[in-house]
Amino acid sequence: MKILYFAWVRERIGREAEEIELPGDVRTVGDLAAFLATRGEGYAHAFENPKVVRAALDRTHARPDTPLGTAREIAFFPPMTGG
Amino acid sequence: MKILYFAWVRERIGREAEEIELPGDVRTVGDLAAFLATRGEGYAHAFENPKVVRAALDRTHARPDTPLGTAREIAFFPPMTGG
Amino acid sequence: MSTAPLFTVRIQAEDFDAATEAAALTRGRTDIGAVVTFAGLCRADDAPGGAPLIALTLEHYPGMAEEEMARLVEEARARWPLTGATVIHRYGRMVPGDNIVLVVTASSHRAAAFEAAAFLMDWLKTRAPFWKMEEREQERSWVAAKESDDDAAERWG
Amino acid sequence: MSTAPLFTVRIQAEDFDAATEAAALTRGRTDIGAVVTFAGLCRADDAPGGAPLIALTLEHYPGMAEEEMARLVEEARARWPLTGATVIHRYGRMVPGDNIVLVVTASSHRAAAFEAAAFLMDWLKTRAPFWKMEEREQERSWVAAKESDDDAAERWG
Repeated sequence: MKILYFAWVRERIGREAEEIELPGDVRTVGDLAAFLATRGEGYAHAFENPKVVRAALDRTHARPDTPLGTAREIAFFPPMTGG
Repeated sequence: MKILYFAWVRERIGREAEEIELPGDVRTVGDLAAFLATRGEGYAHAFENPKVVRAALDRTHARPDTPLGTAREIAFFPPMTGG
Repeated sequence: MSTAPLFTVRIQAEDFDAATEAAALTRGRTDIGAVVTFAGLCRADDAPGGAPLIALTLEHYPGMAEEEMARLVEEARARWPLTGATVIHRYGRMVPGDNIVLVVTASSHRAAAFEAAAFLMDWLKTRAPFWKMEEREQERSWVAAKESDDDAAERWG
Repeated sequence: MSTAPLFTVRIQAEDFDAATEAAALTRGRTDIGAVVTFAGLCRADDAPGGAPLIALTLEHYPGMAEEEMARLVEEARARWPLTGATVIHRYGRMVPGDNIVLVVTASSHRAAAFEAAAFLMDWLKTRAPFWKMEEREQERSWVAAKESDDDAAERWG
């Protein structure tokens, strides 16, 4: 699955995007965030407060309990501050 | 006192402005409207429904019970439809 | 950097340029976060089913209109933290598509700019001494005031 | 006379011209009574007492931002009778006084144009994938989302 990071999530993880093979027990957006948090210090820092990290699945806002299903792209980012 | 008329009040009365010496018992905006209504057919038509005729005293919105006081100019007109 | 507040009301026969007016409120400033511009235009289709509108003629009370518009702007300044506002109302004959009225508000924050602009328009409609006369095929008539305009003005208390 | 509805969203690094965008929504039409334009600008004084802002850098999610903005416009069209709307959001580095975001709405009636523009701005703030990074003297930081923006977005239900 293609994973994208933006703003301080991107900065803490130290990359903009990556392709990851997901373990079978990662079924939801929240599962994936928890899995990523175990991948190293930067990841742990990015996801230290999972409530403030938002996600979009195939470019649509998603919630922690949204199933990943057959989505091809997921993005993690802080609350939006545009406008 | 200088009296101005606008929109259909002006058209019904047939003039834009006039100077009138007021009888002593004309003390309020409403008194003046009632007095004007007696001055002829056009006036009677203009003031046939006094509730829909608005007034401004010295260029400030006034109500029927507003005293004329020492005002020098009064205007009568329909509800406003600008903007 | 100028930070003087800029408040202007104008009544004129000629057209206005919304962009020029909005630019005048922000030029050289760095304390403005939001500019809201409202332009009111003459429409052809005001009476569905009726004859199309040929023109509107706007009559006004020259002595009072500017004073009343200035009072509306003062009221808006008392209610919202504005860095500037411009209100322009045209008079004379306008055909469909022509500009009639312009309100521009500037503030550091968007809610103030939006609310002040809506407030100014609602109050202009019910308090500024202007009257619209419609010309249609074989017909001319004064536009009646709308209850919905009174309701809109009253929501501001 | 064209009466096709005109709806546009755009994400761009370059500046926009609010007047050009507003004119595009009304050109050749006689069915539009109200045009509301909102311009959001970069401010120097965002943190009173703190160091003045030198610049904002807007990061966005290129694949999603345009799609999400199009969804917001669709939602606005479903709620209000609009004849057109344009939403432009810039990305990249902006200094105080620069334009960041533009919303233009056109409708036959003013309430629809005002409400749709306010709605689009509120939803843009909380739903469009953009993030602001601040540069101040000896400091750079990501702007935190504001609860007041969430509240503003939530009032639309």
